[in-house]
This record gives sequence, C-alpha cells and structure tokens, in this order.
Amino acid sequence: MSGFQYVVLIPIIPFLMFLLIGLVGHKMKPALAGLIGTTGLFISTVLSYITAYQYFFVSGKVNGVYEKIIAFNTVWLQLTDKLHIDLGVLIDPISVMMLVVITTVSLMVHIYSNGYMKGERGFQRFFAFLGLFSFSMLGLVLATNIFQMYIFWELVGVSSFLLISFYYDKPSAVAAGKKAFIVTRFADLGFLVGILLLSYYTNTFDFVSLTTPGCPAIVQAAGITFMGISVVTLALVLIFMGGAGKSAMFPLHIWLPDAMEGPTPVSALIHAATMVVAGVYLVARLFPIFALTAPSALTIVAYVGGFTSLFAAVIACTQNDIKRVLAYSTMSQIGYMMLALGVSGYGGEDGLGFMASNFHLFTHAMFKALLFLGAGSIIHAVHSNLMTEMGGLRKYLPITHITFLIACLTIAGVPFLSGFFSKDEILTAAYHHDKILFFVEYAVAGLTAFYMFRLYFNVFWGEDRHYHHTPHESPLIMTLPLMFLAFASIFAGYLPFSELVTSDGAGFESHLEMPIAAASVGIGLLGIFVAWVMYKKPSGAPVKMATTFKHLYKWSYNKFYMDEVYLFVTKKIIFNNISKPVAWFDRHVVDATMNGFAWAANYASFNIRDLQSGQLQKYAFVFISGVVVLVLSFVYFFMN
Amino acid sequence: MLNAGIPMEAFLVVSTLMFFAGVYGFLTRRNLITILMSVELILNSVNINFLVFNRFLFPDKLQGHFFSLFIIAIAAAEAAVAIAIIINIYRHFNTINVEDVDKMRY
Amino acid sequence: MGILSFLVLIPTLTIIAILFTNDKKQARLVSAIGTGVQLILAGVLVWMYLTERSAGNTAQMLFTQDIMWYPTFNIHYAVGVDGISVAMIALTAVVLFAGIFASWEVEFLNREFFISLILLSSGVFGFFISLDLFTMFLFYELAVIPMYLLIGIWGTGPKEYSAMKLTLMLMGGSAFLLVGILGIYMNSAAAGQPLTFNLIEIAKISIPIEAQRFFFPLTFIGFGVLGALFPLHTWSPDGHASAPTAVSMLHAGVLMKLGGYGCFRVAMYLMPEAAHEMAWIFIILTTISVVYGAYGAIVQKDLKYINAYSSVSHCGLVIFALLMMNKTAMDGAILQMISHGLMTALFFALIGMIYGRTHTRNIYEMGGLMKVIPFLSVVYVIAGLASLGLPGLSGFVAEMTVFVGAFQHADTFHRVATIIVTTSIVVTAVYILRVVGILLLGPIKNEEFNHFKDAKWFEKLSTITLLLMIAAIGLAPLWLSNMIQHSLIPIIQKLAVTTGI
Amino acid sequence: MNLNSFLLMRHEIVLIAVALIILIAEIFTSEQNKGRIRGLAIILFALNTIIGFFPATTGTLFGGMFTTIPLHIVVKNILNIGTLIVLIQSNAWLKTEENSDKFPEFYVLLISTLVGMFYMISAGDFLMFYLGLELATIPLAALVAYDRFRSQSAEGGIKLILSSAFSSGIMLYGISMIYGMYGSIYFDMLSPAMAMNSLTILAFIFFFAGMAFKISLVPFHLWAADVYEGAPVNITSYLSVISKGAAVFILTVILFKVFPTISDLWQKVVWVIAVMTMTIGNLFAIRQQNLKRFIAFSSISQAGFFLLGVIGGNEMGMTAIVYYMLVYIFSNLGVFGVIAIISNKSGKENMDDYNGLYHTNPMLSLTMMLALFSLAGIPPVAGFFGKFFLFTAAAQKGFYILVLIATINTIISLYYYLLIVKAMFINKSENPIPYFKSDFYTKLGLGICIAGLVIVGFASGIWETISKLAFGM
Repeated sequence: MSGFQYVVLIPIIPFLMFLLIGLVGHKMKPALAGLIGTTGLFISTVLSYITAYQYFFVSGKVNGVYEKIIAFNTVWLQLTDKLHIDLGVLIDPISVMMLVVITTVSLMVHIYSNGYMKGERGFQRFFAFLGLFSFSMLGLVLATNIFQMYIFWELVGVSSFLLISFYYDKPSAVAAGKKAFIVTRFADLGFLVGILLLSYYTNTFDFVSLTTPGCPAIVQAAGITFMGISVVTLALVLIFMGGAGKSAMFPLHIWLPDAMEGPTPVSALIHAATMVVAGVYLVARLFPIFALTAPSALTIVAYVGGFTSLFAAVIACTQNDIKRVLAYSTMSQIGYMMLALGVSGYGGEDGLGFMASNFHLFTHAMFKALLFLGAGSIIHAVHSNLMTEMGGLRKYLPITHITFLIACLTIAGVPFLSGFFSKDEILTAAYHHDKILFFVEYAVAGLTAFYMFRLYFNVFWGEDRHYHHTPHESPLIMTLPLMFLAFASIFAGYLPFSELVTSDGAGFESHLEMPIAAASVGIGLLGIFVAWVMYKKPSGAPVKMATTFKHLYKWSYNKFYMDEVYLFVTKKIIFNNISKPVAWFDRHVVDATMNGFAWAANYASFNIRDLQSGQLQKYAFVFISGVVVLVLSFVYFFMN
Repeated sequence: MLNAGIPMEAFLVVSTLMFFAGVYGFLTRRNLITILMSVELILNSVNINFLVFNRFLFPDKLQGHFFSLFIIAIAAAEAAVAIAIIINIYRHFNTINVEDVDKMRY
Repeated sequence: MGILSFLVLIPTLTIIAILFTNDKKQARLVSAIGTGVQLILAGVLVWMYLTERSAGNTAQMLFTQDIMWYPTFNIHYAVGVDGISVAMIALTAVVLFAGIFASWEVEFLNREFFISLILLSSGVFGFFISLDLFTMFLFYELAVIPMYLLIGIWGTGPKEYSAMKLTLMLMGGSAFLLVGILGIYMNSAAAGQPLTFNLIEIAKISIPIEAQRFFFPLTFIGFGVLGALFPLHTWSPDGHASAPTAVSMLHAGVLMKLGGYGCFRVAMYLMPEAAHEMAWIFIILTTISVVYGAYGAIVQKDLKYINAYSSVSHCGLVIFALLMMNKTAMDGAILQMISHGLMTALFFALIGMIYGRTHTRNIYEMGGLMKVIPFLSVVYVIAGLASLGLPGLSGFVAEMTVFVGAFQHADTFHRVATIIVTTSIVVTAVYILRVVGILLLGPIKNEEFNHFKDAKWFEKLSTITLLLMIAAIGLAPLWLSNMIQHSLIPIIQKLAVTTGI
Repeated sequence: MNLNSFLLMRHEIVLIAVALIILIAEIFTSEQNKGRIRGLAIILFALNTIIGFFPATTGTLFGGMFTTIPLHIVVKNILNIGTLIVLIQSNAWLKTEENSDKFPEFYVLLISTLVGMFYMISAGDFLMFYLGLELATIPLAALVAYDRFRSQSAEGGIKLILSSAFSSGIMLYGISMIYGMYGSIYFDMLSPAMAMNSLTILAFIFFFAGMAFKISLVPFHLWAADVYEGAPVNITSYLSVISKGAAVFILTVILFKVFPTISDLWQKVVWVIAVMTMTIGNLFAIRQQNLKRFIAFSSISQAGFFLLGVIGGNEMGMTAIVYYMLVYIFSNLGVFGVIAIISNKSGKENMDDYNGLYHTNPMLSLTMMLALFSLAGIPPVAGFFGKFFLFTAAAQKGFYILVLIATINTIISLYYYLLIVKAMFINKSENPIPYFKSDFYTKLGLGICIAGLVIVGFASGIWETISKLAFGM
C-alpha cells in the first residue's frame, strides 16, 4: 500500500556486508573489504534519503498528519495466543529521521575509517562489525514493536561490545567492552521486565496500537495498580531504565567514558551519534504513553536527564583525555535530549520539547560525530589521547582545526549554527515547564561552552609539545567526512523540524523566544571567554582554579568516584560476597551433604563389622537374639 | 495308661529345659564336640515335644512319632559329617576349641 | 517396522559393526557413518512429521507402533512421537553426530569409546520415542549407565570419583523414579480395568489425588536429579569436568534433557493436580537453581566447571518454565532444552578442543587465544553470545519465550520468582564475558601458544554443525515453536481441566 | 497307587540315577581313564536337564507328603539349569591335581543336595520338607569342607554344619509347637486351622528363623560370609544360587500355603527382615576386598530383594521370585564363573588383583560386567527385569516404602558392583592377571550365562510361562 517496501533493504544491505566481510573478509585485501563495506552503506544512505524525501515531502502526510506506515511485517515468533514477536519496518517521522542520521554518520565513519584504520590488523573485521552495527541500529529504529526493538537493542549492545573490544589484545579495551556490555545488560533487564509487564496488561507489543492516543489496552492497564503505582508507570520506568543504560544516564553512565577504548571512528558512530541516543529514541517512540498515561514517569525522565547533563558537564571540565571529555559531553547532551522529552507535552505546541529533543538529537549527531572524527584526526596525528601532550596543533592540522572549531561553536550554542537552534528550543521548552530544570540546563550551557573551548584552546593553541614526529594533516579520505559534517553542523539547524518531527505527527509553528535565546547565547559566550582567558595561553589560572575549588576539582577529576562505587559493588559485593560464598556453599554444603551419604554408609559399614566376628557362637547368639527380639516384639505388637 | 500320673506339662517342662540347655550349651561351650552334643540336646527336646503331643493330644495318628524317628536318624547323619569335619579341623588347627576357629571374619 | 524403531535399531547395528572393525580408523569411520545415517533419519523424521501434520493428521502421537511385550503387566513396546519428541530426537542426532567428530582422535580403547557413546545415545533415542513407562524407564537407565565407563575410562582429573558420584546420583534419582512409575502404574486404571504403562492411556483417567501427592514428588525428583534440580545437581560440575569431550557434550546436551522431558511428560502430565499443589516448592528450588548456578559460575576457574554451573542455571530454567504450566512457558522450556543442548554441546566441544591444545582448563593459565586459534575462538564467542541470549541465536528465543510465559501469572509469588530468574541474564553475561575476556582476548599468555594450529576439518565439522543449528533456531524459530506448541496442547489441557482453570 | 505314580518323582529319580551311574562308573573306571567321568557327569546331567523339560504329570504321593505341580517342575528345571552351569564351571577346578582322586564324590554329593532340594520343593508336609532340607544341607557341609588342604574350607564346613544343625533345631522346635497346637504336619490341613495367638507367633518365628538361616537373611545370615569364603569357589556359587533359590521358593510356598491366615504377621516380619537384609548386606559388602566374601554379602542383600516377592503373598510375587531365581542364576553364576576361573588359574581372589583385567582378558571382564550389571538391575540385561517385577509385585500390595528402600539399596549395591567394574576397566595395574586361554567348558559355562542374561529379559515368554503356572497354583 505504501510503496515503502524497499526500506527493508536499508538494514539488510549492511547485514549482507557483515556476512560477506565476516565470512570471507580475511581472504580479501583490506582495501577491497573497506570498499565493499563503504559502498554497501552508501547504497543504504541513498535509500534513506529517498525514503526521507518520499515520506516527508511526497506521500507521508495524510490530512496534515504524518502517518505511521507499516511497510513490512512478519510474525517471527508466536508466544501466547495474543502476543507475538514480529519483525517489520515502521515508518514515521522519528524513524525516518533516525534513518537519515544513522546512515549519514555511518557512511561518514565508513569513509573516514578507510583512512583511519589503514594498516591496522583486523581491518576487515572492523568493517564487518561496522556493518553489523549499522544493521542492528537500523533494525532498532525501524522496529514495529517493542520486542523487535529489544532484539535489535541487544544486537546493538553486542556490536558495541565487539567494537569497543576491537583491540582485543589490549586488556583495558577488553575490560571496557565487558563493562559496557554488562552495565547495559543490567539496564536491559529493566527494559525486559518493563516489556513483560506492559505486554501482560496490554496484550500487545505493537507500537502502532500502543502509541495511538487513547489506546484502550493502555487506558485499561493504567487503572491497574501495583503497590500503589500504576502498572503502566512502573513498566515505563523500567523501560526507561533500559534507555538510560544505553544512553548512559546517571547512574548507568559509567561504561561510556571507558568505551572510548574503542577505535575513534567507533566512538563517533556508536558512542556519540547513534547508539547512545537509542534511549532517547525509545522514550520518543513510546512518548504518547509517557505523556498521556504516565506523566510521573516522564518527570523521572526529565530529572534524570537534567541531573546527568549537569553531572557530566562538571566532570567534563576537568578531564584530560580528549575523547573522555567528548564522552562526558555526549552524556551531557543526551541529558539535554532526555530532559527535553521529559518536559514535553503531547500534541501541537505542547510537544515542543519532543520536537526539540529530536532536533537536538539530529544536530548533535552531526556535530558530535564531527568532534569525534576530528579528535580521531588529532590522535592520528599525535598518537596520544591526552590534552597535556597536545598544543599548538592549528598550524599542523588546518582542516581539522577549522572543522573542530565549527563543531565547538555549534555545541556552545553560538547563534545561527545548528546547535543554537536545537538547544534553544530545549531551553524554551524547559522554561515553560519547570524552572529548576531550566536553570540547570542554563548552567550546563555555560559549562558546555567552557569545557569545549578548554579542549579547543588546549589542543590547537598554547605551546607546541614535544612530538615524536611532526604532526601532519590527515589524508583527504579522512578530512572529507569532516568537511561534510561541518557543513551539516552549520546548516542542519535550518531544517523545519517543527513541521516534520512532532509528537503527534502534525506540524506546528515554532519560533525563537528572544529573551531565552539571548540569555543562552550570553552564557555560552561567557563560557568561551573564560576558557579563552584560562587556556588560550599557558597561565596559572587553571591551577589556581583547581586549588580554589580543591574538593570539587578532585571529585570531578575522579568522576565523583562512580567507578569506585561500581567496583565496590561488583568486586566486593557480588564477586566476593555472593559468588564466592555460593561456590563455597555448593562445594562444602550441598556437595558435602551428598558425599556425606557415602561417608555415612562407609562409616556404618565399618562399625558393624564386629558383628561378623568369625566366632561361631557369637553368630548363634545373634541368631537367637534375633529370634527372641522378633518374638517379643511381635507378640507385644499383635497381642495388645 | 502307662504314665497316667505324669501330666503333659511335666514333659513339656523337661523338653523346654532341654531346649534351653542345648541353646545355652551351644553358646557357651568351647569344645566343638560339646557343641555338637548341645545340638543333640535341642533335637532331643524337639523329639520329646513331638512324642508328647502325639501321645497326649493326637493319639489317633502317628505323625509325631514318625517325625521324631526321622529326626533321630538325621541327627546321626549330621553328627557323622560334623565329626568328620571336626577331625579335619583338628588337622589344620591342632585344636577343637571353637574360639580358635575364626580365621575368616569381618 | 516403523521409522521410530530404526532410531534404536541403527545405533545397535552401528555398535555391532564397530565390533567387527580392526583399528581406530575403521571404528571412527563406522561410527561417523552410523551417526550420520541417524542424523539423516532424524531429518527425515522431522520432515515426515511436518508433512503428516500439514496433511491434517491431528493424532496426539504419530508413527505409533504397539507390540505387546509382557501381557501380565500390560507392558508394550509402544512408540510414537509428537512435535516435542521429534525436536528432541533431532537434537540428539545432531549432538551425537557432532560428538563423534569432536572425539575423532580418541586414541585409548577407541572402539570401546564409540560403542559406549552410541549405546548411550540409543538409550536416549529410545527414551524419547517411548510411550510406555516401562520401556521409557528401561531406556532411561540404559542411557545413564554407560556414563560410568565413559567418564571413568576416558575422563580426566578425579575421574573415578566423578564417575561414581554421577552414576550413583543419577541412579539414585531413578530409584525414586521407579517407585513413582510403579505408583502410577498401580493407579493407572479404574477398578476392574487392566492396569497399563501406556502414557496416553493413563492420561485419559485421573489418578487419585492421594496417590498423586505421594508419587508426584518421587517422579519429579527422580527426573529432576537428571535435570540438575537444586540441591541435587552436584553430580553435574564434577561429572562434566571429568568427562571426555563427547561425553560432556552428550550428557549436558542431551542426557540432562531427559530429566526435563520426563518431568513434564510423566510427572506433570499424569499427575496434574499434585503438580499444581506442589509446584511452589519446585519453583522455589528451580529459582534458586537458576540464580545460584549463574553466580556459582562467576568464580570458577575451570572452563568445564563454568559450563557445568551454567548448565545448572539453564536447566533450572527449563524446569522452572515447565512449572509455570502454560503453553508459552512450556514451549519456552522445550526450546530452552534444545537451545541449551546445542550450545552447551558446542561449548564442551570447544573446551575439549582448546584443552587438547593447551592441556589446561584453568582460565588463568590461558589468554589471547583469539590470536592463535581464531576459528575456535570466534566460535567460542558465538557460543557464549548464544548462551547469554543474543537475539539471532537460539538462546534468546528460548529465554524470551520462557520469560513471557512465566509472566502470564499475575500473582506476586510467580512474578517475583520470574523477575529473580530474569536477573540471571545479567549474571550470565558476566560469567560469559569474564571467560571470553580472560581466555580469548588480551595478550597471549604463554609463548607456547604461538605454535598452536587452528581447528582441523573434523573439529570444524563438529562445531559448524552445532553452530548452524543454533543460528537456524535463532533466526527462524517460528516453525519449531509452532510444532512444539501444537504438541503441548493435550498436556496443557490436562493440566488446565483438572484444576478447573 | 501304582508304579506309574512314581513318575511324579521323575526329576528326583533321574537325578538319583545320575548319581548312581557316576558312582558305578567310578568303580569300574581305571585310574588313568578317571578323567572321563567328568565328561560323563556333565553329559548325564545335561540329559537330566533335558528330560526335565519333557511333559510331566502332576499329582500327589504318599498321602500328600509329596506333591508335584507344574510350577514345581519349572523351579526344578531352573535349578537343574543352574546346577548344570555349576558343573560345567567346576570342570576346570576338578581337573586340578589335588582333586584327581576324589572328584566323583563331588558329583555325588552335589547331586544329593539337589535331590534334597527337589524333595523340599515338592514337600506336602513338614516331614518331607525337613528331610529334603537336611538332605540338601548335610552333603553341602561336606562339599564346603571338600578342600582338605585349606584350613578355611574346614572352618567353613564346621561353621555350616553346626549352625545349620542349630537352626534346624530351632526350626523343628517351632514345627513341633505347630504340631502341638494344630495336630497336623500337613500343609493343607494346617492352613485352615491356623489362628493368631502368642504361641503361633512364637512357633512361626522359630520356623521362620530356621528358613531365614538357609536363605541367609539378616540377622540369621552371619554364617554365610565365612562359609562362602571358606568353600571352594564353585561350591560357593552353588550355595549362593541354587541352595538359596530353592530355600526362598519353599519359604514362599509355605508362607502362602500354611500361614495365609496370619499373613498380617508374616508380612510385617518379612518387611522388617527384608529391610535389614538388604541394608546390612549392602553395608557389609561395601568394604569387602575378597571377591568371594564380597559376593557372599551381595547375595545376602539379594536375598532381601527376593523377600519383596515373598511379601506380596500372591501369584505375581511367586512368579517374580521364580523368575528372579532364573535371572539370579545366570547373573551370579556369571560372576562366580569368572571368579572361579581367575581363582583357579592364578589363585587371586582380591579386588585389587582384578585391576586392569580388561586389558588382558577382555571377554572375562565383559562377562563379569554384564553379570554385575544384572545383579545391580541395570538394563538391558535380565536383572533389570527381574528386579522390576519383584518391585512391581511388592508395589501391587502397596508396600511402596519397602520398594523405595529396596531401590535405594540397589543404588548402594550398584556402588560396590561398580567398584569391581572400576577395577577391571579403569584401574591400572603393575602386574595384571595374565591372559588365559579358556577351555571349552569354561567358555560354555560363561556362554550360557551371557545368553541367559541377554535373552531372559527380552523374551517375555519365559515370564509369561511361569506366570501362568503360578496363577494356577
């Protein structure tokens, strides 16, 4: 009916690339594998653009509202009479937008990696994994039902694990991959239980029926309470837990900084632009239920997002590893998006937050990917991740420098760049909904500008460090994606998002609220200025700041000791105080009991051996005693 | 009646005493021959029982009498084999003390 | 002669043929051919089953054959299969086939090894096709006893102790089982009617509740021991750790499934009221099993112990799901049996192959294997991912079906149990990744590892066979799930009718 | 009564004839041809066994003292088969130097005991029963003491003859009480009169103790281990299989026929004794190193399993007993056959000596393993069926707890049977028992056992035949 069947190909092509390169890649020349992977993704990208065009501008709109279109659906597994897991393709504004984001960034990363990964052992494997990841992520966003989403959610997690641990002979990379997987897995547990709970009461996994406003199943389920809380709220909070895990919301964020152990293009793709926003996408996907049935769950989303953005921004100010700074920045920005969803209402202008969140998601994907790829270019040049080993790089890396600066300006919210528009919408939405959150975000905007420019000045200005060899600009195949993304970062803000991606599918008119915009630009510029003063030239100011706010600095530098807390829980509590006792108990109590039976039999056997004394008369004595005992007991037994 | 004056119970007391004497002897005597004799005591107490029951309670049939006859005969056979083995024991152990015949145990 | 009897006949013929072989090469060739034929036969059976069903044959059991054996007791050689048995038979054939190739290079008493292995499998096949409790029990014991020799002779480590422990505990289970079966038999017909051992016949009447209360736990525990029901699972770690590769594969992969299969086919199907009454006890025990096994696996150092505890956890899930007594959960239980059977067989095969190279199973003495034996390592990772429930592989399908099914109970007790069980997926991830991290990834631990050769052809054949099945079920579970669900209907009906649900 | 009616005693008469022929042959054979008597004896006995299967008439003799019913004939045939196997297995032992001058006595004595058992089986009253019992016991004591050169043999002999006389005394005392109370020694006449009172209980237990002694039930079993160990291996096998089987059968018959009215009493006695027998027999067996002693305790425990058939007090129990007797003959004689061969050839009887046997003597080890599995009740060998049916018989009367205890005891027994399997197959040995070339008779003896083990279970006809006869009892 829809003419969108070809959308199925968008995820399938990367999957085929994965199979092809995964199975026979080790026999190919690396360059060929790279070419195949990139070409495959290029086709996907083109298809996504066609889809976007067709959906948004040709056939998606019915009566002024963007319809949800099921382009393809098949039953994959029948569970109960009513519940079945389907695999399918759902097309609606957010999924189409995500298609564009994922394919674009993924394509850029593919192209970039051809240069970045050149000569690395496992080049083919890298492209295979990229294919797997792209497939999973595309499958995730196209999911027609919540269980399909869970399936791809898990696949995304595994691809992320594989890519983080890409340098598998490096213990820190292995540990980081493991950590990422287990933390997100733990979060997914919440997701799963949430799904189970929701599906039990609504008898469906299907997004379309779940998210139709006034869906009878939801309304009915909302009336059922468990321990005083509506089961829908409970389910949604649990589902959000899954989202929070993937999107590195506090306190499930600890895996993200470590995930920077992976190759930098991976960080750009997975841990900046796409996978980490899956949580946002999940909430957006279920937004009608959140907004209409479980506003308290939405409030939790808002506060978690708000807190995380502040928390991460504070940490980002003190980190030395450029990728970690970007990682915390990512957390902070995703916090923004979550918050935007949390403060949004449903329908029309109430849905400003929803729109802003998606808008920010989109722009953030562009500029954050740019930042990461830029960082990759820097690392490629100096072979270090540490800011302390960089400085004055603007002379050596002109293209990287310019594009990086554009990205920094964008994220800092400098007017007329894309970040300005999307962030401003979020602030506006927050302002109208919850003043506390607004001020938090306002502060974060300043901090963001500060830490980004701290990074920028430290890396590109300041004095030259002692480099192993003179840093040189990356090859064209790497700078080309940078330039493309810089372009996107600048102009993405002019897309009419409020017309296209809204909570109820109908467009609305959005406009800048000048006071808020001005204030945010102001604090952004302030942040940049402070950074300029402190870091443009080497000065004592940073040290002085650090000593003034000694405790805050120390806590921030140590990431508020969250890693230690986790280590304590996993190592001390689970490993030493649960698992070891369990293993001990198994050996020394359960097993010992079983062995005890054997021991008892042997013991008894040994102790009755005197019965068999070899003495004929003792035998006879036992004989006669047996008779007497039997006679006495049975006479007693029967004659009484 | 030949023994009209003696009640059946008296015979039974004798046989019971013999029985327990036999059992006691079997359990306490150390000489294998004496033990064999104790067995004979037990068997003879059984014989008395059979005869007395037959004579006093069921005089019309001779089952008891026959039974005791066979017991006597078998006891003799048993004694023969037992004594043969005891001789063999003496060859191996140089004693017929039952306590020493305990090479096999446990 | 029906197709089903061939399932027992072919192993027997294979054994006889092996007796006439002269050397190692012939023996293994004959075994490979025999099990290959068996695998084909199992495939044909699946195909025949599906055609028969799609042709509209709705009988509970297909391909039945019934020969009177002991008229006095009404013991028959009665065989027949439904979708569940067919699935289990296919599983057995696959694992056996892979097992033969995994033990391709057994040197010591090679012929005896294959004979015992195939004997064991014939017991398993017989068990799955039996409809008569007597023959079922006979085959059950037949499947258990070769384990003693297999572990005792060809095992490693404290093999004698482990073999004895395993055999005695399993036979101990069958001691309970025997009484249970006799109890069922004695109550299998109304007064005046001839008693019967036939499952289907017995299911038609209902056993008096007093009898059920006594015999249900006996039967259930009897089978439960083989299904590694806590706290009767302790044979499993030691047994698996000491067993040779193919034996671990068959044992964990197939034999442990006899337990779960028996639990529902005999205990729950025939004694539904007692099953309902006592389910809570066993739900608690299996919940403990699931979590406990998973936590136990985290700290183990020996690869096989890790896998053994993981089996305790996974098999606990099987029985847990069965006790949920609805179609979805039981479907999940059977899927989990099959899935666990395949994956754990794969695991044990890989562990055997790794051990064959490194001569240690202590994970701390190994590391960086991915670099030196990439094929085996990659397969190990995939098996691990299957085990922790990655979508697209069989484990996910099974676990999700179980969870959704278990969640259909709305009361707090079941809910809490289900959620506790669900947490095992996290713990599973922890121990799987721990092993993968220590064993396969990281720097190469030992210089000698550099000389390792990657998988040989028979090792590849063995692992790929299993891997393909895992992926096939994981990617397209619908037909299998439907086949099982269809066959579950009579059992569910029996469970539901008697309680008036 | 005419001469034809003596045909009822055909089994006994043929046996006596065999014994006489052997005696006469011994007289007329020259010293160097004496060895041929062994072959003659086996052939004669085989003929006797075959004749046993000819259709036979049934009826009673001597005013009810002697009865023959089809089931008796089956049991006698089974015992014939068992004895034939024992004779075949003994051949190698009798060939040895030390036995060269007196082995014909062995046949005569052995056959006499068998005759005794046959009379015991066919007994219709206590007198015939007693005569048969003693005829079965006294020559047996001589057989146990047969080996003049070993002190253990004599020790075993004296222990057997004295304690058996003692137990006979006790039993007779019980019988005399019964006679005193009910005025008869005929089974048929006693059963309707039997009533429950203290004296009956006393008499019954005295009687039962005597029988329990023969079957070696705990706590009346203590002689068994020493005697089994002391006796020559082949005699031990005869003792543990044939003699025990016959005694179990007659005990069952008497319990069913004479004491049905007080079945409440004896079922409880049997229950207690069965539990004790199985458990204590097993516990003793666990630690044994000497295989003969080991099997002695194992067969004590097996006797406890027989009681599961006894306790039901019905036809199914009877069938199960007879059937298990047959199974038990093949199993235990299989084990003893192997032990005897090894003992005769190498003089080794300890479990440690069997280490690594499979590598030198694979066929012997396999036979032993099958036989042991049969004893333990493992399919597909016959023992599984035998045990299963015994349990069914007990379960039919609702003795589930007893069955449970019994099944748990099978597990304990499995443990020690597996110890032997372990020794043979798993353990390594510095100096294993060397390879033996077995002669024809050895192979034949073990071959019959293996065939029996494999066939008896699957051929349901055997059970059905026995069952039909038992139901007509």
